[in-house]
Amino acid sequence: MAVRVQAAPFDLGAEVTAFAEGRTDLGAVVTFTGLVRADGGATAMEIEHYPGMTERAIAAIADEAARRWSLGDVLVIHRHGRMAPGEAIMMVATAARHRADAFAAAEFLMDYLKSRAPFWKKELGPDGAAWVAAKDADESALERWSGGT
Amino acid sequence: MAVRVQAAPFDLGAEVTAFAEGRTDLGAVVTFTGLVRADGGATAMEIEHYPGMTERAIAAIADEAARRWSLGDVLVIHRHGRMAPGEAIMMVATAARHRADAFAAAEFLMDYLKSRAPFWKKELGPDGAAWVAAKDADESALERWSGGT
Amino acid sequence: MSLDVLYFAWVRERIGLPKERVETGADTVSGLVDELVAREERYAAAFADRSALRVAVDQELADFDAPLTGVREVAFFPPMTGG
Amino acid sequence: MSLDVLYFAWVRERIGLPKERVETGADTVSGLVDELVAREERYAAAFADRSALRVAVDQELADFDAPLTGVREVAFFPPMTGG
Repeated sequence: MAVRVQAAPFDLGAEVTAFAEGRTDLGAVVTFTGLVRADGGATAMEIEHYPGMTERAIAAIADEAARRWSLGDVLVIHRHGRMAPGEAIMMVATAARHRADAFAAAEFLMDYLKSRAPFWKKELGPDGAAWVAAKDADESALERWSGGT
Repeated sequence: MAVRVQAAPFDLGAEVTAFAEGRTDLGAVVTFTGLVRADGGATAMEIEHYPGMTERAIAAIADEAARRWSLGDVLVIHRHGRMAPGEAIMMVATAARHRADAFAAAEFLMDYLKSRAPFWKKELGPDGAAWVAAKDADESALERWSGGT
Repeated sequence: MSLDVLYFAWVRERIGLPKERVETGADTVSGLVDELVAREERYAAAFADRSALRVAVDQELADFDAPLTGVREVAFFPPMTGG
Repeated sequence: MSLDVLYFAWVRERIGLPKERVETGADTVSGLVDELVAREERYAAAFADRSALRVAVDQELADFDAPLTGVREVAFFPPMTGG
Protein backbone atom coordinates (compact mmCIF):
# COMPACT_ATOMS: atom_id res chain seq x y z
CA MET A 1 0.00 0.00 0.00
CA ALA A 2 1.39 3.42 -0.94
CA VAL A 3 0.08 6.92 -0.20
CA ARG A 4 1.73 9.99 -1.69
CA VAL A 5 0.77 13.63 -1.16
CA GLN A 6 2.76 15.94 -3.38
CA ALA A 7 2.75 19.24 -5.24
CA ALA A 8 4.53 17.84 -8.29
CA PRO A 9 2.64 16.33 -11.23
CA PHE A 10 2.74 12.54 -11.45
CA ASP A 11 3.18 10.36 -14.50
CA LEU A 12 -0.11 8.51 -14.71
CA GLY A 13 1.11 6.06 -17.36
CA ALA A 14 4.23 5.17 -15.39
CA GLU A 15 2.25 4.78 -12.15
CA VAL A 16 -0.32 2.49 -13.78
CA THR A 17 2.41 0.45 -15.45
CA ALA A 18 4.39 0.01 -12.23
CA PHE A 19 1.30 -0.81 -10.17
CA ALA A 20 0.78 -4.58 -9.90
CA GLU A 21 3.78 -5.10 -12.21
CA GLY A 22 5.24 -8.56 -11.81
CA ARG A 23 2.29 -9.86 -9.80
CA THR A 24 0.72 -13.05 -11.11
CA ASP A 25 -1.84 -13.46 -8.34
CA LEU A 26 -3.99 -10.49 -9.36
CA GLY A 27 -6.60 -10.53 -12.09
CA ALA A 28 -8.06 -7.05 -11.82
CA VAL A 29 -6.69 -3.52 -11.60
CA VAL A 30 -8.98 -0.48 -11.35
CA THR A 31 -7.73 3.09 -11.51
CA PHE A 32 -9.49 6.38 -11.03
CA THR A 33 -7.93 9.65 -12.10
CA GLY A 34 -9.37 13.06 -11.22
CA LEU A 35 -8.69 15.84 -13.71
CA VAL A 36 -9.02 19.62 -13.51
CA ARG A 37 -12.00 20.74 -15.59
CA ALA A 38 -12.10 24.14 -17.28
CA ASP A 39 -15.67 24.73 -16.05
CA GLY A 40 -16.96 28.23 -16.76
CA GLY A 41 -13.62 29.27 -18.21
CA ALA A 42 -11.67 28.27 -15.11
CA THR A 43 -7.96 28.83 -15.69
CA ALA A 44 -6.48 27.01 -12.73
CA MET A 45 -7.22 24.97 -9.64
CA GLU A 46 -5.51 25.49 -6.31
CA ILE A 47 -5.63 22.78 -3.70
CA GLU A 48 -4.87 23.47 -0.07
CA HIS A 49 -4.30 20.62 2.34
CA TYR A 50 -3.47 19.97 6.00
CA PRO A 51 0.11 18.68 6.10
CA GLY A 52 0.45 15.97 8.70
CA MET A 53 -3.21 15.10 8.83
CA THR A 54 -3.51 14.44 5.10
CA GLU A 55 -1.30 11.36 4.82
CA ARG A 56 -2.73 9.97 8.02
CA ALA A 57 -6.34 10.44 6.88
CA ILE A 58 -5.67 8.84 3.49
CA ALA A 59 -3.82 5.91 5.05
CA ALA A 60 -6.76 5.32 7.41
CA ILE A 61 -9.17 5.28 4.44
CA ALA A 62 -6.91 2.88 2.51
CA ASP A 63 -6.60 0.62 5.57
CA GLU A 64 -10.37 0.51 5.88
CA ALA A 65 -10.66 -0.46 2.19
CA ALA A 66 -8.12 -3.25 2.73
CA ARG A 67 -10.19 -4.50 5.68
CA ARG A 68 -13.42 -4.53 3.69
CA TRP A 69 -12.21 -6.12 0.47
CA SER A 70 -9.62 -8.66 -0.56
CA LEU A 71 -7.00 -6.43 -2.16
CA GLY A 72 -3.56 -7.22 -3.49
CA ASP A 73 -2.41 -3.60 -3.51
CA VAL A 74 -3.63 -0.02 -3.14
CA LEU A 75 -2.10 3.23 -4.36
CA VAL A 76 -3.30 6.77 -3.64
CA ILE A 77 -1.59 9.88 -5.03
CA HIS A 78 -3.09 13.31 -4.33
CA ARG A 79 -1.59 16.61 -5.37
CA HIS A 80 -1.83 20.01 -3.72
CA GLY A 81 -0.90 23.45 -4.98
CA ARG A 82 -1.77 24.95 -8.35
CA MET A 83 -2.67 22.99 -11.46
CA ALA A 84 -4.05 23.77 -14.91
CA PRO A 85 -7.19 22.42 -16.65
CA GLY A 86 -6.55 18.93 -18.01
CA GLU A 87 -3.94 18.13 -15.37
CA ALA A 88 -4.40 15.15 -13.07
CA ILE A 89 -5.29 16.12 -9.51
CA MET A 90 -5.10 12.67 -8.01
CA MET A 91 -5.38 8.98 -8.69
CA VAL A 92 -6.26 5.80 -6.88
CA ALA A 93 -5.42 2.29 -8.02
CA THR A 94 -6.67 -0.97 -6.56
CA ALA A 95 -5.64 -4.51 -7.45
CA ALA A 96 -7.48 -7.69 -6.54
CA ARG A 97 -8.00 -11.25 -7.69
CA HIS A 98 -11.48 -10.39 -8.90
CA ARG A 99 -12.98 -7.30 -10.45
CA ALA A 100 -15.81 -6.78 -7.96
CA ASP A 101 -13.35 -6.16 -5.10
CA ALA A 102 -11.16 -3.85 -7.17
CA PHE A 103 -14.13 -1.75 -8.34
CA ALA A 104 -15.81 -1.53 -4.94
CA ALA A 105 -12.58 -0.56 -3.18
CA ALA A 106 -11.77 2.14 -5.75
CA GLU A 107 -15.24 3.67 -5.42
CA PHE A 108 -15.03 3.51 -1.63
CA LEU A 109 -11.62 5.23 -1.66
CA MET A 110 -12.95 7.99 -3.92
CA ASP A 111 -16.08 8.56 -1.84
CA TYR A 112 -14.04 8.88 1.34
CA LEU A 113 -11.18 10.89 -0.16
CA LYS A 114 -13.74 13.39 -1.47
CA SER A 115 -15.13 14.30 1.90
CA ARG A 116 -12.92 12.83 4.62
CA ALA A 117 -9.39 13.74 3.52
CA PRO A 118 -8.35 17.34 4.31
CA PHE A 119 -8.14 18.94 0.87
CA TRP A 120 -9.88 22.10 -0.27
CA LYS A 121 -10.22 23.17 -3.87
CA LYS A 122 -10.24 26.74 -5.11
CA GLU A 123 -11.13 27.52 -8.69
CA LEU A 124 -9.47 30.46 -10.43
CA GLY A 125 -11.38 31.89 -13.36
CA PRO A 126 -12.39 35.02 -15.20
CA ASP A 127 -14.40 36.27 -12.19
CA GLY A 128 -11.64 35.67 -9.68
CA ALA A 129 -11.13 32.85 -7.20
CA ALA A 130 -13.82 30.80 -5.49
CA TRP A 131 -13.67 27.91 -3.04
CA VAL A 132 -15.41 24.86 -4.42
CA ALA A 133 -18.41 24.03 -2.25
CA ALA A 134 -18.88 20.51 -0.93
CA LYS A 135 -21.84 18.76 -2.52
CA ASP A 136 -24.61 17.08 -0.56
CA ALA A 137 -24.20 14.21 -3.02
CA ASP A 138 -20.64 13.66 -1.82
CA GLU A 139 -21.77 13.37 1.77
CA SER A 140 -24.65 11.04 0.93
CA ALA A 141 -22.33 8.91 -1.22
CA LEU A 142 -20.78 7.73 2.05
CA GLU A 143 -24.05 6.26 3.25
CA ARG A 144 -23.93 3.36 0.84
CA TRP A 145 -20.85 2.03 2.65
CA SER A 146 -22.27 2.22 6.16
CA GLY A 147 -24.12 -1.09 5.96
CA GLY A 148 -20.83 -2.94 5.51
CA THR A 149 -20.01 -4.71 2.26
CA MET B 1 -15.01 5.82 -28.81
CA ALA B 2 -12.41 3.23 -29.79
CA VAL B 3 -12.57 -0.56 -29.82
CA ARG B 4 -9.52 -2.66 -30.59
CA VAL B 5 -9.28 -6.44 -30.78
CA GLN B 6 -5.72 -7.61 -31.25
CA ALA B 7 -3.24 -10.41 -30.59
CA ALA B 8 -0.38 -8.05 -29.75
CA PRO B 9 0.27 -6.81 -26.20
CA PHE B 10 -0.74 -3.21 -25.55
CA ASP B 11 1.09 -0.54 -23.59
CA LEU B 12 -1.23 0.14 -20.67
CA GLY B 13 0.66 3.22 -19.51
CA ALA B 14 0.67 4.76 -22.99
CA GLU B 15 -3.02 3.98 -23.50
CA VAL B 16 -4.00 5.51 -20.17
CA THR B 17 -1.85 8.58 -20.83
CA ALA B 18 -3.30 9.14 -24.31
CA PHE B 19 -6.89 8.57 -23.16
CA ALA B 20 -8.61 11.88 -22.35
CA GLU B 21 -5.33 13.69 -23.06
CA GLY B 22 -5.91 17.34 -23.89
CA ARG B 23 -9.54 17.25 -22.74
CA THR B 24 -10.50 19.94 -20.24
CA ASP B 25 -14.19 19.04 -20.01
CA LEU B 26 -13.68 15.74 -18.19
CA GLY B 27 -13.13 15.35 -14.48
CA ALA B 28 -13.02 11.59 -14.10
CA VAL B 29 -11.25 8.71 -15.83
CA VAL B 30 -11.75 5.11 -14.73
CA THR B 31 -9.76 2.22 -16.12
CA PHE B 32 -10.06 -1.50 -15.63
CA THR B 33 -7.28 -3.89 -16.62
CA GLY B 34 -7.68 -7.67 -16.64
CA LEU B 35 -4.49 -9.65 -16.00
CA VAL B 36 -3.60 -13.31 -16.47
CA ARG B 37 -3.34 -15.02 -13.08
CA ALA B 38 -1.03 -17.97 -12.46
CA ASP B 39 -3.80 -19.87 -10.66
CA GLY B 40 -2.87 -23.45 -9.80
CA GLY B 41 0.47 -23.10 -11.54
CA ALA B 42 -1.08 -22.01 -14.85
CA THR B 43 1.65 -21.23 -17.34
CA ALA B 44 -0.33 -19.51 -20.08
CA MET B 45 -3.75 -18.32 -21.15
CA GLU B 46 -5.11 -18.76 -24.66
CA ILE B 47 -8.04 -16.69 -25.80
CA GLU B 48 -10.13 -17.64 -28.80
CA HIS B 49 -12.54 -15.17 -30.34
CA TYR B 50 -15.04 -14.84 -33.18
CA PRO B 51 -13.49 -12.50 -35.75
CA GLY B 52 -16.14 -10.27 -37.25
CA MET B 53 -18.61 -10.66 -34.43
CA THR B 54 -16.17 -9.57 -31.71
CA GLU B 55 -15.69 -5.93 -32.72
CA ARG B 56 -19.40 -5.61 -33.45
CA ALA B 57 -20.44 -7.05 -30.08
CA ILE B 58 -18.02 -4.82 -28.17
CA ALA B 59 -19.10 -1.73 -30.09
CA ALA B 60 -22.74 -2.50 -29.28
CA ILE B 61 -21.89 -2.79 -25.57
CA ALA B 62 -19.93 0.47 -25.66
CA ASP B 63 -22.80 2.21 -27.49
CA GLU B 64 -25.21 1.03 -24.83
CA ALA B 65 -22.92 2.40 -22.10
CA ALA B 66 -22.78 5.75 -23.92
CA ARG B 67 -26.61 5.78 -24.05
CA ARG B 68 -26.96 5.07 -20.34
CA TRP B 69 -24.34 7.44 -18.95
CA SER B 70 -22.93 10.82 -19.84
CA LEU B 71 -19.50 9.85 -21.15
CA GLY B 72 -16.78 11.91 -22.77
CA ASP B 73 -14.94 8.92 -24.18
CA VAL B 74 -14.74 5.13 -24.05
CA LEU B 75 -11.88 2.79 -24.96
CA VAL B 76 -11.96 -1.00 -25.06
CA ILE B 77 -8.92 -3.13 -25.96
CA HIS B 78 -9.19 -6.92 -25.81
CA ARG B 79 -6.47 -9.35 -26.81
CA HIS B 80 -6.75 -12.86 -28.22
CA GLY B 81 -4.15 -15.59 -28.66
CA ARG B 82 -1.62 -16.74 -26.09
CA MET B 83 -0.43 -14.71 -23.12
CA ALA B 84 1.65 -15.34 -20.00
CA PRO B 85 0.74 -14.85 -16.31
CA GLY B 86 0.99 -11.18 -15.37
CA GLU B 87 0.22 -9.98 -18.90
CA ALA B 88 -2.75 -7.71 -19.54
CA ILE B 89 -5.64 -9.46 -21.30
CA MET B 90 -7.78 -6.41 -21.84
CA MET B 91 -8.62 -2.96 -20.63
CA VAL B 92 -11.52 -0.56 -20.62
CA ALA B 93 -11.32 3.17 -19.97
CA THR B 94 -14.20 5.57 -19.44
CA ALA B 95 -14.10 9.33 -19.11
CA ALA B 96 -16.88 11.54 -17.80
CA ARG B 97 -17.46 14.89 -16.12
CA HIS B 98 -18.26 13.13 -12.85
CA ARG B 99 -16.95 9.99 -11.23
CA ALA B 100 -20.27 8.20 -10.77
CA ASP B 101 -20.80 7.98 -14.53
CA ALA B 102 -17.23 6.87 -15.23
CA PHE B 103 -17.38 4.13 -12.57
CA ALA B 104 -20.81 2.83 -13.51
CA ALA B 105 -19.98 2.72 -17.22
CA ALA B 106 -16.71 0.87 -16.61
CA GLU B 107 -18.44 -1.74 -14.45
CA PHE B 108 -21.23 -2.12 -16.99
CA LEU B 109 -18.70 -2.59 -19.81
CA MET B 110 -16.87 -5.26 -17.82
CA ASP B 111 -20.03 -7.14 -16.87
CA TYR B 112 -21.16 -7.27 -20.50
CA LEU B 113 -17.73 -7.97 -22.00
CA LYS B 114 -17.40 -10.95 -19.63
CA SER B 115 -20.44 -12.76 -20.88
CA ARG B 116 -21.71 -11.08 -24.05
CA ALA B 117 -18.58 -10.61 -26.15
CA PRO B 118 -17.42 -13.74 -28.02
CA PHE B 119 -14.18 -14.63 -26.22
CA TRP B 120 -13.28 -17.98 -24.70
CA LYS B 121 -10.40 -18.52 -22.29
CA LYS B 122 -8.33 -21.66 -22.06
CA GLU B 123 -5.87 -22.13 -19.21
CA LEU B 124 -2.65 -24.04 -19.83
CA GLY B 125 -1.08 -25.56 -16.74
CA PRO B 126 0.78 -28.52 -15.32
CA ASP B 127 -2.24 -30.81 -15.91
CA GLY B 128 -2.75 -29.74 -19.52
CA ALA B 129 -5.26 -27.34 -21.04
CA ALA B 130 -8.75 -26.56 -19.77
CA TRP B 131 -11.45 -24.19 -20.99
CA VAL B 132 -12.41 -21.69 -18.30
CA ALA B 133 -16.03 -22.26 -17.29
CA ALA B 134 -18.43 -19.33 -17.23
CA LYS B 135 -19.47 -18.41 -13.70
CA ASP B 136 -23.06 -18.06 -12.58
CA ALA B 137 -21.91 -14.87 -10.87
CA ASP B 138 -20.98 -13.38 -14.24
CA GLU B 139 -24.44 -14.03 -15.63
CA SER B 140 -26.19 -12.68 -12.55
CA ALA B 141 -23.94 -9.60 -12.60
CA LEU B 142 -25.90 -8.50 -15.66
CA GLU B 143 -29.16 -8.39 -13.73
CA ARG B 144 -28.21 -5.25 -11.83
CA TRP B 145 -28.25 -3.30 -15.10
CA SER B 146 -31.65 -4.48 -16.27
CA GLY B 147 -33.62 -1.96 -14.24
CA GLY B 148 -32.02 0.92 -16.13
CA THR B 149 -29.74 3.36 -14.39
CA MET C 1 -30.42 -23.57 -48.56
CA SER C 2 -26.79 -23.57 -47.55
CA LEU C 3 -25.04 -21.59 -44.86
CA ASP C 4 -21.77 -21.34 -42.96
CA VAL C 5 -21.73 -23.01 -39.56
CA LEU C 6 -18.97 -21.98 -37.13
CA TYR C 7 -17.84 -23.66 -33.93
CA PHE C 8 -15.77 -22.14 -31.14
CA ALA C 9 -13.90 -23.30 -28.04
CA TRP C 10 -14.76 -26.85 -26.89
CA VAL C 11 -17.58 -27.11 -29.44
CA ARG C 12 -14.95 -26.65 -32.15
CA GLU C 13 -12.69 -29.20 -30.47
CA ARG C 14 -15.42 -31.84 -30.12
CA ILE C 15 -16.65 -31.47 -33.66
CA GLY C 16 -13.10 -31.24 -34.92
CA LEU C 17 -13.40 -28.28 -37.26
CA PRO C 18 -13.88 -24.52 -36.94
CA LYS C 19 -16.24 -23.98 -39.86
CA GLU C 20 -18.15 -25.84 -42.50
CA ARG C 21 -20.62 -25.20 -45.30
CA VAL C 22 -23.91 -26.94 -44.47
CA GLU C 23 -26.84 -27.76 -46.75
CA THR C 24 -29.98 -27.66 -44.64
CA GLY C 25 -33.74 -27.89 -44.93
CA ALA C 26 -34.28 -26.67 -41.36
CA ASP C 27 -36.44 -23.66 -40.54
CA THR C 28 -34.78 -22.81 -37.23
CA VAL C 29 -31.46 -23.11 -35.43
CA SER C 30 -32.93 -26.02 -33.45
CA GLY C 31 -33.83 -27.83 -36.66
CA LEU C 32 -30.28 -27.31 -37.92
CA VAL C 33 -28.89 -28.78 -34.71
CA ASP C 34 -31.20 -31.82 -35.07
CA GLU C 35 -29.80 -32.41 -38.56
CA LEU C 36 -26.19 -32.08 -37.36
CA VAL C 37 -26.76 -34.39 -34.38
CA ALA C 38 -28.20 -37.04 -36.72
CA ARG C 39 -25.03 -36.99 -38.82
CA GLU C 40 -22.30 -38.30 -36.56
CA GLU C 41 -21.47 -39.05 -32.95
CA ARG C 42 -19.10 -36.10 -32.59
CA TYR C 43 -21.99 -33.71 -33.35
CA ALA C 44 -24.24 -35.56 -30.91
CA ALA C 45 -21.51 -35.22 -28.28
CA ALA C 46 -21.05 -31.49 -28.91
CA PHE C 47 -24.78 -30.76 -28.80
CA ALA C 48 -25.68 -33.21 -26.01
CA ASP C 49 -26.61 -30.39 -23.62
CA ARG C 50 -28.03 -27.49 -25.60
CA SER C 51 -28.54 -25.45 -22.43
CA ALA C 52 -24.73 -25.36 -22.11
CA LEU C 53 -24.45 -23.75 -25.55
CA ARG C 54 -24.95 -20.31 -27.00
CA VAL C 55 -25.77 -19.47 -30.59
CA ALA C 56 -25.16 -16.48 -32.84
CA VAL C 57 -27.08 -15.91 -36.07
CA ASP C 58 -25.29 -13.66 -38.55
CA GLN C 59 -22.96 -12.60 -35.74
CA GLU C 60 -25.69 -11.56 -33.31
CA LEU C 61 -26.57 -13.56 -30.19
CA ALA C 62 -29.81 -15.46 -30.79
CA ASP C 63 -31.99 -18.26 -29.42
CA PHE C 64 -32.25 -21.84 -30.65
CA ASP C 65 -35.71 -21.08 -32.01
CA ALA C 66 -34.40 -18.27 -34.24
CA PRO C 67 -35.54 -18.70 -37.88
CA LEU C 68 -32.96 -19.44 -40.57
CA THR C 69 -34.64 -17.59 -43.44
CA GLY C 70 -32.07 -15.45 -45.21
CA VAL C 71 -29.37 -16.37 -42.71
CA ARG C 72 -25.79 -16.71 -43.96
CA GLU C 73 -23.89 -17.71 -40.84
CA VAL C 74 -24.71 -19.61 -37.64
CA ALA C 75 -22.20 -20.08 -34.84
CA PHE C 76 -22.26 -22.41 -31.82
CA PHE C 77 -20.13 -21.97 -28.73
CA PRO C 78 -20.08 -22.30 -24.94
CA PRO C 79 -20.93 -19.33 -22.69
CA MET C 80 -18.39 -16.56 -23.22
CA THR C 81 -15.57 -15.99 -20.76
CA GLY C 82 -13.90 -12.78 -21.89
CA GLY C 83 -12.92 -9.74 -19.89
CA MET D 1 -3.54 25.47 28.74
CA SER D 2 -2.24 26.53 25.37
CA LEU D 3 -2.60 24.82 22.03
CA ASP D 4 -2.07 25.37 18.31
CA VAL D 5 -5.15 26.42 16.37
CA LEU D 6 -5.06 25.98 12.59
CA TYR D 7 -7.38 27.41 9.94
CA PHE D 8 -7.82 26.22 6.37
CA ALA D 9 -9.47 27.39 3.14
CA TRP D 10 -11.97 30.23 3.63
CA VAL D 11 -11.76 29.97 7.41
CA ARG D 12 -8.06 30.82 7.10
CA GLU D 13 -8.87 33.69 4.72
CA ARG D 14 -11.56 35.20 6.95
CA ILE D 15 -9.48 35.00 10.09
CA GLY D 16 -6.43 36.15 8.19
CA LEU D 17 -3.88 33.66 9.44
CA PRO D 18 -3.15 29.95 9.03
CA LYS D 19 -2.11 29.15 12.56
CA GLU D 20 -1.82 30.67 16.00
CA ARG D 21 -0.93 29.72 19.53
CA VAL D 22 -4.00 30.13 21.76
CA GLU D 23 -4.23 30.31 25.54
CA THR D 24 -7.59 28.84 26.54
CA GLY D 25 -9.57 27.88 29.59
CA ALA D 26 -12.18 26.01 27.53
CA ASP D 27 -13.05 22.37 28.18
CA THR D 28 -14.30 21.59 24.68
CA VAL D 29 -13.86 22.69 21.09
CA SER D 30 -17.14 24.59 21.36
CA GLY D 31 -15.84 26.49 24.37
CA LEU D 32 -12.69 27.38 22.43
CA VAL D 33 -14.80 28.68 19.53
CA ASP D 34 -16.83 30.82 21.99
CA GLU D 35 -13.61 32.39 23.26
CA LEU D 36 -12.33 33.06 19.71
CA VAL D 37 -15.66 34.56 18.60
CA ALA D 38 -15.59 36.92 21.59
CA ARG D 39 -12.18 38.24 20.53
CA GLU D 40 -12.76 39.98 17.23
CA GLU D 41 -15.24 40.42 14.44
CA ARG D 42 -13.19 38.35 11.95
CA TYR D 43 -13.50 35.33 14.25
CA ALA D 44 -17.21 35.93 14.68
CA ALA D 45 -17.53 36.05 10.87
CA ALA D 46 -15.57 32.85 10.36
CA PHE D 47 -17.54 30.93 13.00
CA ALA D 48 -20.95 32.48 12.27
CA ASP D 49 -22.37 29.16 11.02
CA ARG D 50 -20.73 26.31 12.88
CA SER D 51 -22.75 23.74 10.95
CA ALA D 52 -20.78 24.84 7.87
CA LEU D 53 -17.49 23.99 9.59
CA ARG D 54 -15.56 20.86 10.36
CA VAL D 55 -13.05 20.39 13.15
CA ALA D 56 -10.03 18.15 13.67
CA VAL D 57 -8.51 17.52 17.08
CA ASP D 58 -4.88 16.38 16.98
CA GLN D 59 -5.33 15.70 13.26
CA GLU D 60 -8.38 13.47 13.61
CA LEU D 61 -11.89 14.55 12.59
CA ALA D 62 -13.90 15.36 15.69
CA ASP D 63 -17.09 17.03 16.90
CA PHE D 64 -17.49 20.47 18.42
CA ASP D 65 -18.20 18.86 21.78
CA ALA D 66 -14.86 17.03 21.79
CA PRO D 67 -12.90 17.63 25.05
CA LEU D 68 -9.64 19.58 24.94
CA THR D 69 -7.85 17.74 27.75
CA GLY D 70 -4.33 16.86 26.62
CA VAL D 71 -4.97 18.22 23.12
CA ARG D 72 -2.11 19.91 21.27
CA GLU D 73 -3.69 20.98 18.00
CA VAL D 74 -7.18 21.97 16.88
CA ALA D 75 -8.03 22.79 13.25
CA PHE D 76 -11.09 24.47 11.74
CA PHE D 77 -12.07 24.24 8.07
CA PRO D 78 -15.00 23.96 5.67
CA PRO D 79 -16.19 20.54 4.43
CA MET D 80 -13.45 18.88 2.43
CA THR D 81 -13.49 18.89 -1.35
CA GLY D 82 -10.63 16.62 -2.37
CA GLY D 83 -10.56 13.79 -4.86
